[in-house]
Amino acid sequence: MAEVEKPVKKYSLFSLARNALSFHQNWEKAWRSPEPKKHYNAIIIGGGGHGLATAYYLAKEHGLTNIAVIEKGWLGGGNTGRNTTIIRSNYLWDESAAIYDKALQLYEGLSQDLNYNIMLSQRGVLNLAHNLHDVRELKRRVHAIRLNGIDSEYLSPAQIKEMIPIIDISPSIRYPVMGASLQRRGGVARHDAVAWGFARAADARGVDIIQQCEVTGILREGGRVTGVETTRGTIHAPKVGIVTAGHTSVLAAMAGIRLPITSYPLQAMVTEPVKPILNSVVMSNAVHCYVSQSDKGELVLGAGIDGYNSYTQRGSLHIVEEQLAAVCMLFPIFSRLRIMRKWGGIVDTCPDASPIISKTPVEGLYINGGWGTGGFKATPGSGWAFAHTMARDEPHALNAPYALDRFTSGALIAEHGAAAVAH
Amino acid sequence: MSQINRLAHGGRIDRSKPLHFTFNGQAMRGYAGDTLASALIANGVRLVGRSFKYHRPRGIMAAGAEEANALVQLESGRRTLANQQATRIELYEGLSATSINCWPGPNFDLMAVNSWFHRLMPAGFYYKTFMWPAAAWKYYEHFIRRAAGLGVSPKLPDPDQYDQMNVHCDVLVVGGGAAGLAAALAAGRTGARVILADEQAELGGQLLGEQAEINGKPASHWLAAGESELAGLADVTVLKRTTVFGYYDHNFAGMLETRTAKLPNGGATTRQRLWHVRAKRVVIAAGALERPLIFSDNDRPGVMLAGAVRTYLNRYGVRAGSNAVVFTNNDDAYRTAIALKDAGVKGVCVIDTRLAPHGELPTQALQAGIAVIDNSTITGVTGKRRVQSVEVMTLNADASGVIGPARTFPCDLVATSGGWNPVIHLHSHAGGKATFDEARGLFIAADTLQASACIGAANGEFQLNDCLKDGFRAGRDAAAKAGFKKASRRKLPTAAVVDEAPARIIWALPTTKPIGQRGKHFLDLQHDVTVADVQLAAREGYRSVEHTKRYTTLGMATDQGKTGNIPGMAVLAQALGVANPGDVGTTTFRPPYTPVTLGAFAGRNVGPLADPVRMTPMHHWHELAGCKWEDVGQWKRPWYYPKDGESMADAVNRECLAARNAVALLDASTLGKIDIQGPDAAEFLNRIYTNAWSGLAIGRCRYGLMLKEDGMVFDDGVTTRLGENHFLMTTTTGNAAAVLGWLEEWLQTEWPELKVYCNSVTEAWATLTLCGPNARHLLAEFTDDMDLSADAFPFMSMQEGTVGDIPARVFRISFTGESSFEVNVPASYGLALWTQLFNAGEKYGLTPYGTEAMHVLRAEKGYIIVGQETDGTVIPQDLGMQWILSKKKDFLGRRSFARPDSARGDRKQLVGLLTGDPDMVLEEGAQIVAENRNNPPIPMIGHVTSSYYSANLGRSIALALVSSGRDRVGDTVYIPMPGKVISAEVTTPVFIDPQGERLHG
Amino acid sequence: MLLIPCPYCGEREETEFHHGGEAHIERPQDPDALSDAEWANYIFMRTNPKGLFHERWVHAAGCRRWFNMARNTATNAIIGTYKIGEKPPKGAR
Amino acid sequence: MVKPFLRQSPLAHLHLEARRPLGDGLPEAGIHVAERPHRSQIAVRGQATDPAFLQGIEKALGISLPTEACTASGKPGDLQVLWMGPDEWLVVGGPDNAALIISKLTTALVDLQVALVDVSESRTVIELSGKQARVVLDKGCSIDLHPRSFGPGQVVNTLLGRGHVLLHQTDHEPASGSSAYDIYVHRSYAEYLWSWIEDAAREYGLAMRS
Ligand SMILES: Cc1cc2nc3c(=O)[nH]c(=O)nc-3n(C[C@H](O)[C@H](O)[C@H](O)COP(=O)(O)OP(=O)(O)OC[C@H]3O[C@@H](n4cnc5c(N)ncnc54)[C@H](O)[C@@H]3O)c2cc1C
Ligand SMILES: NC(=O)c1ccc[n+]([C@@H]2O[C@H](COP(=O)([O-])OP(=O)(O)OC[C@H]3O[C@@H](n4cnc5c(N)ncnc54)[C@H](O)[C@@H]3O)[C@@H](O)[C@H]2O)c1
Ligand SMILES: Cc1cc2nc3c(=O)[nH]c(=O)nc-3n(C[C@H](O)[C@H](O)[C@H](O)COP(=O)(O)O)c2cc1C
Ligand SMILES: [Zn+2]
Repeated sequence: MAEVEKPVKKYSLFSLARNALSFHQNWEKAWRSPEPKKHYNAIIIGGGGHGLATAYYLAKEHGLTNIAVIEKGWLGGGNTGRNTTIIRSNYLWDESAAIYDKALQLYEGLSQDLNYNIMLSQRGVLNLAHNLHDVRELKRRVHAIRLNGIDSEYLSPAQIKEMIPIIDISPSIRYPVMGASLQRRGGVARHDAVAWGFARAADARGVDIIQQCEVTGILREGGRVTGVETTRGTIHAPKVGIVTAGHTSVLAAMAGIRLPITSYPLQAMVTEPVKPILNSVVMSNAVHCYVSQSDKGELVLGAGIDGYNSYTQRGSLHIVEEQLAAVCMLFPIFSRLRIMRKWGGIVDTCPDASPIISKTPVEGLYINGGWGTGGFKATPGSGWAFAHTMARDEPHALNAPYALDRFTSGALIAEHGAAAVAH
Repeated sequence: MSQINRLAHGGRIDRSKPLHFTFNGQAMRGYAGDTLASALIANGVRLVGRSFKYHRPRGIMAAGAEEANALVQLESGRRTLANQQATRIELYEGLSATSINCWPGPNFDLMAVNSWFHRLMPAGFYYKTFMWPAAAWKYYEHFIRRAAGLGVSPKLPDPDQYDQMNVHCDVLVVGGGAAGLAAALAAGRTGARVILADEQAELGGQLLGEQAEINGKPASHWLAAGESELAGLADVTVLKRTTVFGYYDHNFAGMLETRTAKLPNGGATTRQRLWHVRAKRVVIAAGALERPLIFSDNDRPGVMLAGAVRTYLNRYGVRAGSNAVVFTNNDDAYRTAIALKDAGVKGVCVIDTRLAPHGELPTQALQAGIAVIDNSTITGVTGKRRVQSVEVMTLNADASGVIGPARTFPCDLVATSGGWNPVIHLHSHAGGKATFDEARGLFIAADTLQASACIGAANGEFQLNDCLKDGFRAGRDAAAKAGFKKASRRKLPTAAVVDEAPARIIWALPTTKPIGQRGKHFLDLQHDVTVADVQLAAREGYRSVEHTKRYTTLGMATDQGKTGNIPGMAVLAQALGVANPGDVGTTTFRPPYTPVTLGAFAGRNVGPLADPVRMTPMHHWHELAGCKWEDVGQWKRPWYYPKDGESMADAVNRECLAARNAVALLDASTLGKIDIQGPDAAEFLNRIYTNAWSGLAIGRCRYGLMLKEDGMVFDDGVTTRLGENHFLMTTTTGNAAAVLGWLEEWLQTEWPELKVYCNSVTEAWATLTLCGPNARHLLAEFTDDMDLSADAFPFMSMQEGTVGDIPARVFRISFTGESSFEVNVPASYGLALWTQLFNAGEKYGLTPYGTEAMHVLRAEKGYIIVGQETDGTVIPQDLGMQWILSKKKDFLGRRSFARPDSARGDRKQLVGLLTGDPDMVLEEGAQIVAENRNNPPIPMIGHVTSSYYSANLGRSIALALVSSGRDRVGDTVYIPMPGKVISAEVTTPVFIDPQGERLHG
Repeated sequence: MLLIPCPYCGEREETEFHHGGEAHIERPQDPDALSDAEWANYIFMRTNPKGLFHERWVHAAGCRRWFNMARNTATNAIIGTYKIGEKPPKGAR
Repeated sequence: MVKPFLRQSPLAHLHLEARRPLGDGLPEAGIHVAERPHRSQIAVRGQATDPAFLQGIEKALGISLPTEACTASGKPGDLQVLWMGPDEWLVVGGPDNAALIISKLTTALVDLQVALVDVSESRTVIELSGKQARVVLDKGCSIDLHPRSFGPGQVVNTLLGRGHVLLHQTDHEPASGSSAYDIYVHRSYAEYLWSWIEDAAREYGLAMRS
């Protein structure tokens, strides 16, 4: 593969020190802000993590560099910029385990690969069980994951308490903690850094990242895609990838495609920062809460989805109240911490709680979406597989099961257990 | 410490009520009406804490919700609270507060070493380093985390309570300043239902800190009169200490009320109350926040907002310094200069960025003998722990630099004003837009999706007289729109109009060197974000205001950038070469306006009330019998009943044996029961269930399976025909509500032509299941109007009669494979009958059994449990239930069987498993493989769905879903567990009585 | 926080309702006549528009009735509700 | 019915009537509560547009069917009909009357497409009254209970706390501001609701009424 290396100003402690002497006047731009060209070899619609990763791997793995990422707002401003950043690969089915663990493996080397510290913090992710059904389902997942060659353990309440002394495991709480699965390799990463790192690295390989440019139409001729209409003019390309998360249906509709996707509000919030108090990521589907503490000290908390379609990027208060009541049940000492900010995202969910990474009936048009409440963890893997699909016009084995036709054949990948609630 | 900065008189504090408190262990005094901040200033405290990143000494900079610096840890132990703004803590007797984020203390803080490396720590430095070696981040992170985080979380359980309240009103007025009070009065007078909420302890807003006059008298008179008039209006509710923290769709607001200024020592009152308000109209009169001037080293303790300095003087009777410089770009700050001078503060002078300020207020100041240095800026501040002097220079022609000689002014207080920003936060929460008023350099509320209006200072109206006018008009208007049009003839109050000249807006003030090279120009004091950081972000391509925010963390601290955001955005605009900051825009305003506790959001839904506990009529009997509970949805069901010294296994074995050898009694009341009536009832069931219902005889029962349209099993249960047009359906416990919802959905939305009514009767009946060979004998003792013989009362039939003189429906159905009778009696007799059966049953060996034994018994028979043998991916054929799929009619889900995936040859099918070692009980959820090995990855062919020790068989049994399982009967499969591999033989899934003889017996 | 006008009970809080997805998706008269793709279209495919949306709700904690609602999913503004079998209100067609 | 002493309402075991008032020294209880168990309750389904149905009900019960949403007909304490939905009502009578009511209804509605279901056992009634009764409800109920929009004779199916209730206002005295409500709650939720009320009412003083 012929790679055209552009000079990158490498980030390192050394370059930081050198720049400090010149008052940081000489850093290069992390990415350019180019004018859109009239024609590209491929266009990625959506400058979220998945879109940027796709562009990066198209350039890096497939030598495709005359490509553009078109973003209607600011890059990383979609769900990538508003998620609770939980990363894990503890999914039930083989198909899921494969792609999510590919993503986790890429994450494990990503800071170095991108030369951008994405602050991957593998502090362990616990999924709690609160009733016998949960216990059974969690154990099923723990065993499946282990046999897929991925790290996974089951913890008793006492072991949970040992890891997280502030959690209430007493049998007298309304829904007592009966056990948990633990993936030690799971954790969190700095969401913005993932988007920015991919953007910078893609830009360095020649990818044009065009922000403040909304795609308003998808051009087709004789069943083939030929380009896109945008708020900054028409741009032609023989290959177009839709990677627009919450707006997947909106973009697909521009090409006359109906999808099995519904977009819901999903809310998250942060508390005021406090000194380290919680060292792992704790998730509970049964009582709807998930929480971790960021490096800056805030608790990052996620709620369940609102029950109705909406593109407003805000949600209802009662959803947040239910979730915070659950947090107070598990962590009674948190009742006096305060929420400093809460916000919403738009998640595109599929009936089987698994994504779509697929060719479409329109030749040259590809879709990567439907990640719902859990696609951040998949970002590099998703981009990697989607780049393969776009470059070769055929899915990689990793994403072949995620084709659109599974809804016709019935071969769904039901991950509700792994993904029933947001995370 | 004595209150060295307390004025001899003045202020709204109550000098007759002295209060004692401690700060960092030092005893101090203040008065009722003080905030912690005003009391600290009174006591001469300057240094309150250290900053987040550089650990620079910091003091108090504001007097309200915008305070970014003065955060304290309030109290300790059970009542400790982190990161509390000293400006919002009402002083109370015995208060104790300490500085945060410094060690050992704010005066000498070891973490201040960070500031030595500040040059290595520009915005986003962590993205550029700590990457080598890859594994080392863990260790770096450990130290980063320890350094971050401000205050400490409480570590002991919360002794306080929180509650919630729902209210509706015609007009919600946010903010009780001049504009808000006027609006509430105007709306209240029309008879509308009005809520006026203000975050402070007193109404009045900005007026509390001013010497303003209304109707020619001190404004406090008008305030008091207004407040008492509101108190007399029946449908007006005034809520003080109540912050409207969020504004949501369809005019819904969330408010947080602090109910006890001092934390109570327990008792009936809740500490905080969260209000849900549904308003017809919302009037946002939230005022304006003063913005600081951004100059070199503007973070030194003693650099404060000019309005705040005035508030401390007028409202609290304290002077924030003894030697003051006022630094401004507008006229308003001259009020502060005059007030300082009046309070006897020395050396008061005004440094104004404008050329020859000439308005009413500057003129007054000059007349009062205050020196005014025009066209100038502060270029530097000396003094680390408190301001000692400022250096002042003249601005050059375009204000991009300074010229001429530097003058030094010794001072311990710098009161700065960069103008005011309307509080448009709430307007924005619910989708409202903002536009930039270029002339005045501020963002104003524009289009909104809600029925609301911003008024007064919140709408950029800074003249008191205009605020009053605006308030009355807006209040009347809102009431009228809500349907209350009564006119009031009262004369509107007026205030003198002060002619104020325009401000001169220079977002970042120059110093002698390029910005960033002499001192630091702080934008976000709490997060230590400087102008240089924003410029760096712009230079590095983080051009969007949202990128800059995230890259620098500007506005992401607990104050959410109330003072720093707007200057920050303007600085970004400049750095990008964008002329109009409006084109850069604001970042998104999000709730809450000020932080809200988790406890308040949770309200009453904590502890035992976290979620309803649903109880059957026999619940308390089970509890007294010492049962262990299983949570099934909101129900508590008896799981098993251990006797003294019994393990779970002992108890379950005993219960299972009793059920097959004697008689056992189960509380099955939680099963869903739906009464279905109407001429089309049978047709309806035909469509809902997979099998046919038209031919079922009256008094007969039939098992049914329900699918979703994708063909997957959704629920199952037995349905009985009570009459020609009358059925009683039972559902699983967990799905009862969902199934009723499912029936109604189809009836109402798709098949309205069907004449059918569904009613839930789950709660109407207590269901007592007698199971086992002695069941009939025991039941016979209780009834004389039913023939219980197998012929007269065959399996899958129902009789009505009396049991223990109680009217009952008895069903001969069975989930255990044992001859059993499900006795249904009116719920309020359930406990009586249960007790009677229990007493009379002793001689038959009657044993109550719980859900665990029930599960074992049904597994012995290979009966499925929806949600255990199924998981939303299982079709009836997988369960070997082809027999229940009618070929003669359509039913929900049937079409999906024709899809390729349903016909796949390797689908997972229900089978039995018998382990080689009969004592080995497999783990439910364990995965099954075809090869005898334990080194992942290993392809999996299925998993164990149910697994128990069967006392009746004297060995373990399991059910499993296994790929092509029915073809594998007789094969050995393997179950790899950590550290061992278990082998098992695949069998058919029925372990006991395959012919069903016991069932019919 | 939606305030939903139930056509039977009047305005009630969102918490009393359940959302039932897109409205006006009819169950095919003869499922066997459909191709797999058409069947998939009926059970899974949804328009999910940004803007005017016709959706079903049920007043679960109130009168237990299903009804239709026209709402703008970009703003959450409710244009109107209408009973099952009725036509959408003016401005929502 | 048989052996009435064997009957046990969902809150009977709590012996509410024997409890001491709650309220940390408040001079007067703002809230009074009592359980009103075993009311006869019949779910009636039918078409409100069918005159025969309306007449049949009136004939059988002597009171008319409330066709306006969220209203009740009849007299509290006596026979009443509560609106539950556009084709659904709850006929409420004193204890042990259900069979009689059903037989009257059956006779009067013969040949009509209706459904009658005895659900007397499904719910118990908690009676809540006093000056602060409305405020306590406001703590957990999103209905606008202000006298301007809600008053005696009105009835709603709604949520109270985290449970579903049928809330019927039976009385209001404008002078004292005191009002009274019958809260119909499914029996499995009754103890939860009672605990919820006890907790929410504590600050206003709670007394039991016999
Ligand atoms: C509150 C919340 C919490 C979450 N928590 C987690 C978690 O803990 N772990 C996890 O793994 N996942 C989580 N997720 C899910 C995760 O955030 C997403 O799955 C993932 O970020 C999706 O990335 P993306 O790149 O596909 O989409 P996005 O980041 O949303 O990017 C799509 C981009 O497309 C752009 N776009 C849309 N329309 C157009 C157009 N017409 N023209 C041009 N551009 C357009 C958008 O502006 C956007 O920037 C969470 C999501 C939310 C909302
Ligand atoms: N001359 C100037 O430059 C200038 C500038 C600004 C303001 N002012 C003066 O300020 C006053 C403005 O009057 P006003 O009534 O518009 O504002 P105000 O500031 O007097 O009152 C607003 C009130 O709302 C409260 N508040 C803010 N957000 C809240 C929330 N979310 N929830 C609850 N309470 C909240 C504040 O604490 C305050 O009490 C006038 O007296 C005006 O002259 C003058
Ligand atoms: C993991 C994570 C941590 C965050 N931490 C903070 C924080 O410390 N302070 C803050 O103000 N916002 C924080 N945010 C929220 C953002 O400010 C912002 O609300 C979010 O990215 C959504 O964007 P929007 O509110 O601009 O729509 C955080 C967001 C995420 C996803
Ligand atoms: Zn309704």
